[in-house]
Amino acid sequence: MNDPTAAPASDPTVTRPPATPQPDDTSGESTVDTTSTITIPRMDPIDAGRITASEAPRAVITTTDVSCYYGSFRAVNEVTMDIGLHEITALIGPSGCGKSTVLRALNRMNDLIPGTRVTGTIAYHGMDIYGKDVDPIEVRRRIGMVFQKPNPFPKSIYDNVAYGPKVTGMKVSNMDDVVEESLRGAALWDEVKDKLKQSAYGLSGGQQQRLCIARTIAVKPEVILMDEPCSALDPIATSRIEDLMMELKEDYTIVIVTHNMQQAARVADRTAFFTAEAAEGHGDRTGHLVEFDETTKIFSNPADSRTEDYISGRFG
Amino acid sequence: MNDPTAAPASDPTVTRPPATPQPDDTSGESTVDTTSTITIPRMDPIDAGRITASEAPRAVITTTDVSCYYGSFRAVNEVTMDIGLHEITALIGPSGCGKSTVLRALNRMNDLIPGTRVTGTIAYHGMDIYGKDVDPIEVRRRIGMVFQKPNPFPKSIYDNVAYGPKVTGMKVSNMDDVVEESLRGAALWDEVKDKLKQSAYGLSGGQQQRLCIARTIAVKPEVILMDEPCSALDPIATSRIEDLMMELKEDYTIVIVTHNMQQAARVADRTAFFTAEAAEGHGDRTGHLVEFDETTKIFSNPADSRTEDYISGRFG
Amino acid sequence: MGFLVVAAGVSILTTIGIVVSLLLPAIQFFREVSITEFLTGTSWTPRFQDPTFGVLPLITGTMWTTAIALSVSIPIGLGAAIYLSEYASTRTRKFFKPTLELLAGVPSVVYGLFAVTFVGPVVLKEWLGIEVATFSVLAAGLVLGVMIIPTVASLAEDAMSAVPRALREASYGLGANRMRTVLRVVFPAAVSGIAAAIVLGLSRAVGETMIVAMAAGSQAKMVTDPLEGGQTMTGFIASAALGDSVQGSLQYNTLFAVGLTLFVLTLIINIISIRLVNRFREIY
Amino acid sequence: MAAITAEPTAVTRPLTAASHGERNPQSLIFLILLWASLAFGILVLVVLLVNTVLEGRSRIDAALFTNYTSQIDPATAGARAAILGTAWVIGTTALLAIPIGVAAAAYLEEFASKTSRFARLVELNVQNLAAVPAIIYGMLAAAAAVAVGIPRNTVIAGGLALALLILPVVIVATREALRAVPQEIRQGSLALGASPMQTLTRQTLPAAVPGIATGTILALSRAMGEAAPLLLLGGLVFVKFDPNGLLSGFTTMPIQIFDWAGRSQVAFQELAAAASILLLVLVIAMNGLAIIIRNKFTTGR
Amino acid sequence: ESGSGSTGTDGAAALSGSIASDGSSTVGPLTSAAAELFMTENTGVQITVGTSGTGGGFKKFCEGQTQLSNASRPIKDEEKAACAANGIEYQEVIVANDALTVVVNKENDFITCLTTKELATLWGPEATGKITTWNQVNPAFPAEKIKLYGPGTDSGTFDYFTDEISGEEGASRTDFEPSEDDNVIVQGVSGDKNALGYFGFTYFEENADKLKAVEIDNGAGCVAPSSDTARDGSYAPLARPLFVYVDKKAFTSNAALKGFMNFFVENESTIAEAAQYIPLSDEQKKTAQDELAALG
Ligand SMILES: Nc1ncnc2c1ncn2[C@@H]1O[C@H](COP(=O)(O)OP(=O)(O)OP(=O)(O)O)[C@@H](O)[C@H]1O
Ligand SMILES: Nc1ncnc2c1ncn2[C@@H]1O[C@H](COP(=O)(O)OP(=O)(O)OP(=O)(O)O)[C@@H](O)[C@H]1O
Ligand SMILES: [Mg+2]
Ligand SMILES: [Mg+2]
Ligand SMILES: O=P([O-])([O-])[O-]
Repeated sequence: MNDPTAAPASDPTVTRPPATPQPDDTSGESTVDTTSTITIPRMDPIDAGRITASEAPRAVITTTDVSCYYGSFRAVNEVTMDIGLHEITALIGPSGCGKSTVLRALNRMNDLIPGTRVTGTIAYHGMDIYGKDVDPIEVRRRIGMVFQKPNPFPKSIYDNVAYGPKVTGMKVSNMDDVVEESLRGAALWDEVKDKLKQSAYGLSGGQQQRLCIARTIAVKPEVILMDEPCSALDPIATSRIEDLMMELKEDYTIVIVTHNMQQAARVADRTAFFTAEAAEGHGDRTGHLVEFDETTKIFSNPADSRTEDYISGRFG
Repeated sequence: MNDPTAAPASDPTVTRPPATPQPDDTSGESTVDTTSTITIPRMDPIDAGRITASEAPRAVITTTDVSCYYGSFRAVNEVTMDIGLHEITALIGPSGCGKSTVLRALNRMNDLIPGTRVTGTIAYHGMDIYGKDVDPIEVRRRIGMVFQKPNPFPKSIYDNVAYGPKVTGMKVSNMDDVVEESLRGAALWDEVKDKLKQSAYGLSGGQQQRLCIARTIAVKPEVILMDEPCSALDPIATSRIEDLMMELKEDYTIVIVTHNMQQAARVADRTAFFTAEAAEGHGDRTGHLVEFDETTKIFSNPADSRTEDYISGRFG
Repeated sequence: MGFLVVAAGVSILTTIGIVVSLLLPAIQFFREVSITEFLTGTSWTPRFQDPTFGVLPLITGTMWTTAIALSVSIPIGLGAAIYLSEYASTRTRKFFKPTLELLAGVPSVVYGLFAVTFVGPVVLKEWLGIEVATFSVLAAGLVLGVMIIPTVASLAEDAMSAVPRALREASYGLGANRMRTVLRVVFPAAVSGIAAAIVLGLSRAVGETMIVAMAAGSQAKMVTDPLEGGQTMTGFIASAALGDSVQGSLQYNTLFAVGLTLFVLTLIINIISIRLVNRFREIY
Repeated sequence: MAAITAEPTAVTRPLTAASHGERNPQSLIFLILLWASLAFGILVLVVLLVNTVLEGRSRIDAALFTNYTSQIDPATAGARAAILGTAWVIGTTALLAIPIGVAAAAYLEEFASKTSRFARLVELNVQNLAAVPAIIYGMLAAAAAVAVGIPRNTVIAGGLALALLILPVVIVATREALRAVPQEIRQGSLALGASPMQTLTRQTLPAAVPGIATGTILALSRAMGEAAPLLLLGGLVFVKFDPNGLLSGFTTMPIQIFDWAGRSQVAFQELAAAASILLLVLVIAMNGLAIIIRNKFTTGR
Repeated sequence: ESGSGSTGTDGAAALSGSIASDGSSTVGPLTSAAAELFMTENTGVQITVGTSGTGGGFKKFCEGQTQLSNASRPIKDEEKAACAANGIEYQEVIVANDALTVVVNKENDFITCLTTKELATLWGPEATGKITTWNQVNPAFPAEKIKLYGPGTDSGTFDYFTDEISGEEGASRTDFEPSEDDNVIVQGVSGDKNALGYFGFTYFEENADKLKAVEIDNGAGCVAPSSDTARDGSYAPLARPLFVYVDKKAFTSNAALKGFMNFFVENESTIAEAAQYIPLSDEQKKTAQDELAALG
């Protein structure tokens, strides 16, 4: 840990032989049987080509050697990890290490930033989501997203929730029911049921964030990505959202980025620690996955000294 | 702690009787004997009108009931604290609680944002820095500032350091000496002595930040304010800056804002914990000082449960 | 989506249209008049009995009005820009910026009228005692300069506002006052944007028609004295358009030769300006 | 914790203004110069307005609006045909420029990849077209009219010239307005599975309307004051009728002013000034409207 | 360009249709005045009057863009050819008289009369760049700088003046301020003590308070321009007739055009007076009426 400029690939603590071929997820084709899911083989994280959490459950999303670029700048280098079904997976790490970038790669939200590029494979139930025939819109419908700053639309509360079902052309017999159900799911119904027609901007920050969650579950996704969903909220609102996440994981798979390590420790089943190290010479720092394991393991007995340094607050 | 919307003033844990008059710092006049300084009386933080750290040294800056406004929005409410001479004082708290706002009020950097207003009194060696005849430029020269993102000028390294002495009209017999001395003071000399004429933009982030510190000490201030000076840096650079701070405090008084509690614990003599609670109804949150004490006390035995919650990562 | 692409394509069609509609008659023109004569000749009498086709008189006319206009609009425009971006309160800026921008909104015929009936005879002659001709390059240039003040000011202000707050704060944090911060940090950092502002002002000045057509005079001659009249490229096009020529005649094609010259000139100026703008965008 | 060494503070100088402060002579002179620059611009504007009003105020009357121009009797002549002609031409301009401009901007801002050659070409074109002198657009529209075989001095040709003239401005303004729409709104929509086109029409464009309106109104007000391109269309004619269609002949306010200003009788000069007042009022009103929309938009957010 | 409504000069039933005219800036105001009076009675008729100059007008006329062309000189051979090439047949109609007037600044105290020879010296093509001070024109004049204004090369006035003075149409010095816009000449000459310019009599009459008309000596003594001297021919060689050329085909097919032309000639004296022109003599008017009648 004395040379911060060392390229991640030459880092001695994580050796990464060429990735072992994975079934179904390297071909770039998406005509695979949609019902098949992959069980991640158990492997020792250090020795294996694939950094996986031990005791891995069935994977919903698997990433293999995923690197993300903004133009010519490689923001994240070769991330290989699996997102377990009905689990909460936390991504932690210092600012700029690429947590958000990785998260957004998982449902192709990065497509929207011009010049971005993703290499490697991200498979959702074994289907390459960057495959040729894949419709990113469908990917995003199945893998929803909640953002750091609550971002309700400048519309009524009702319209915010109804928007998703409408634009995705969901068959809805009664929109009112969908709205109510979603708001209940986000533990917001009681607070807003009397002002559904009012502007969403009138809600408090925490309520707005729950509205965004309601909006997301209205389109019935399978996975929900959350990018620091509580960092703009106060303690009470934060703990409400955390409670909500624990409830939601019964029905959904959740990936959350947080800079609050205690939050990760409280809610996550598995935690991935990322960091970014400066390349030789000038400022560009490339993020990479240092360690990915069960949350208790990461916080009590991390395998990498950088993880330990970060957890114990020595930087970040 | 169940009602996040309670106005800070009615918070039961911090009772604040009308401020005990302080010598020299309430009049708004600055014709006070300029040699006088104030020693902070030792008081129990809970009982006293003034929240002070115990074992207080001589104060360089004292703030009394300072509230900061952006337009009509009160960002920070009634902060009363003292900055001890040749100490490092850390301001911590969740995002948006007003740490930066308070810090910038201390050297009138807030003046530059249109619509800002500061009420209450901030006294520097007993002189009200918002007094009628006070020149904010002189205030900023004596109370320097280092920012979150390294912000060197698009000039050479040399010119960056020489800029302050030049524009403040400092009598300088040999600018080269001033530049060398300042760069040595910021532990940067050895790394840049051969490329003084090169652009500062060619330096790494950590070097740039030390350059900014060198630039600040070149004008020989008494106090240095630092707003999250390491949050954009990697661990190595961070620890260099932390070491530097420990050296600098021999000659300077330092106030640092950090979101890294461990950093506060490592470097600060005293720590102030701020938080922001949402006002009734809508999103505006007003920040206020919850607790201010010796760092060891804050981290081992905080008087306020919110401090404890924050320290232990229950929110933020 | 198809509509969006087609709409975007309109701009390309426009450029092609301009090039074609200028180039075809201009080619005809250059069949009869050598490019050398056109570009180096100092006499411009295309519509007289023994026509001459040296475009330099029109170019000197344009250069004079443009130079005078810039000598007004650069100092005034930059001064106003610095004031608005660095000194004015939000309130002041909110009032003065749009007010100043009205200067660019005043129709150019109104300016033309103002130049002929007021600036020339009253301001220059009566108040300042300058013996200007009824139609003078000076009066036209001055009013043209007033018109482009906001062009220069606005883009220069944008460039200065684009200088990151962090740089200003660094400077103030070191105890620099406003003037020094402006002159030593903001201005140098914004210099390419400011240059772009000036270049944009330049291209406006070169292309403006009505003011010069109404106030600068219509005699194409090598301008040496700004107190006298002179004709600019745009002035020629406008006056030639008022009288009419048979399509295909040499005189008719003259119009397009000058139009093409004007187009190419502004194109060159604009390319320079785009370069400059891109450069200042790159920095931050 | 480190021991506290409370050394006595050195003698502290007062914080009052020193020579390098904000109020030293240099700074004051600099400030005065800046202030004078701004004042000069405003002063010229005021003089121009006052001068025009003094000259034209006697002819600000009902006849100015209801009567046609007259050869014989300038005292009762009016700008009716020019006012209606302006309305027709500017209306045509708006109908051509706004949909095309907004669509082009939406394409560039929301869909085109920065690396696409077509997008880069379009962008370069827009930048270049913005600097093309107005009079060139007149030449283009004249050529276009001849090419399709309609007379040049028609509302449609005038509208086309002005629409092409302001198209770059509309595109730039729309792009800026779209850019000002928070990315979060788009992301929120897309993350719900809305298509980019749905996101554009349901979220982004509605949110950008105030900005688009501001830019477009300013562009139209500029077009309204433009005379040069219309002169190239043979627009300087004596028109004493209301335009009644896209192929109708027309005159506009600036052309009428140019025409009147070119006549020697004092009564025509006054008429020119009166029409200038009218045109200035329109321009100022449109600018004001644009500012109101902009302010409402920025404070409302 | 089609007209409808009942024909006839009585104007009992209102006409409708549109008429495009262009051409001489000297004649333009007269046609505009006629159109104005005509259109108050026939509100359905739209008449546009452009002022591109006689030459410019004929170009459009012979391309079929206009149905009427105002001219301050007769049509030239090459213009006839252009019309013929496009199958445009026309009828020349005299509509007023003009005295081409040479004007100087009101304060000019050395010029009251110029001989045609002096005018030739002043305006001839050889004068370009050489004749620059007044004493070169006449040694009795002061050595002041000459400033000249005149109509643009597309104007009939320019053609007529150069023809009469230099002996060849279009033969003129080139270093003067040319303008199709006669007010530019008014402004120019009234603004400069040593300036001289020339244009139609009407413009002088309108600006008699700012300008001084120069008497012309054609060998028979100095004659000032006026209605009388123009009509009786004593204001030589600069007195001239003014014309309107009408498209024959349009005349017969467009009732509005026919109505307008008949109205124009019928009320010629009223129109000329209103527009401050020199009206036709009875004889001239008779000829014009006959010519129109012959068109059908
Ligand atoms: N749109 C973009 N264009 C270019 N570079 C980007 C962009 N977004 C992010 N980056 C860069 O990519 C790297 C990773 O950014 P990312 O936002 O993923 O970090 P993060 O771990 O989420 O940080 P934070 O905790 O601050 O949110 C950073 O260096 C950042 O500067
Ligand atoms: N220029 C400004 N105008 C208006 N409001 C502002 C401005 N700057 C800060 N605020 C608001 O003031 C409050 C305090 O902000 P401040 O930046 O001081 O917080 P902070 O504690 O430093 O947060 P962080 O840790 O995110 O830097 C916040 O609500 C913020 O939105
Ligand atoms: Mg992030
Ligand atoms: Mg802060
Ligand atoms: O406009 P003219 O009468 O001189 O042709």
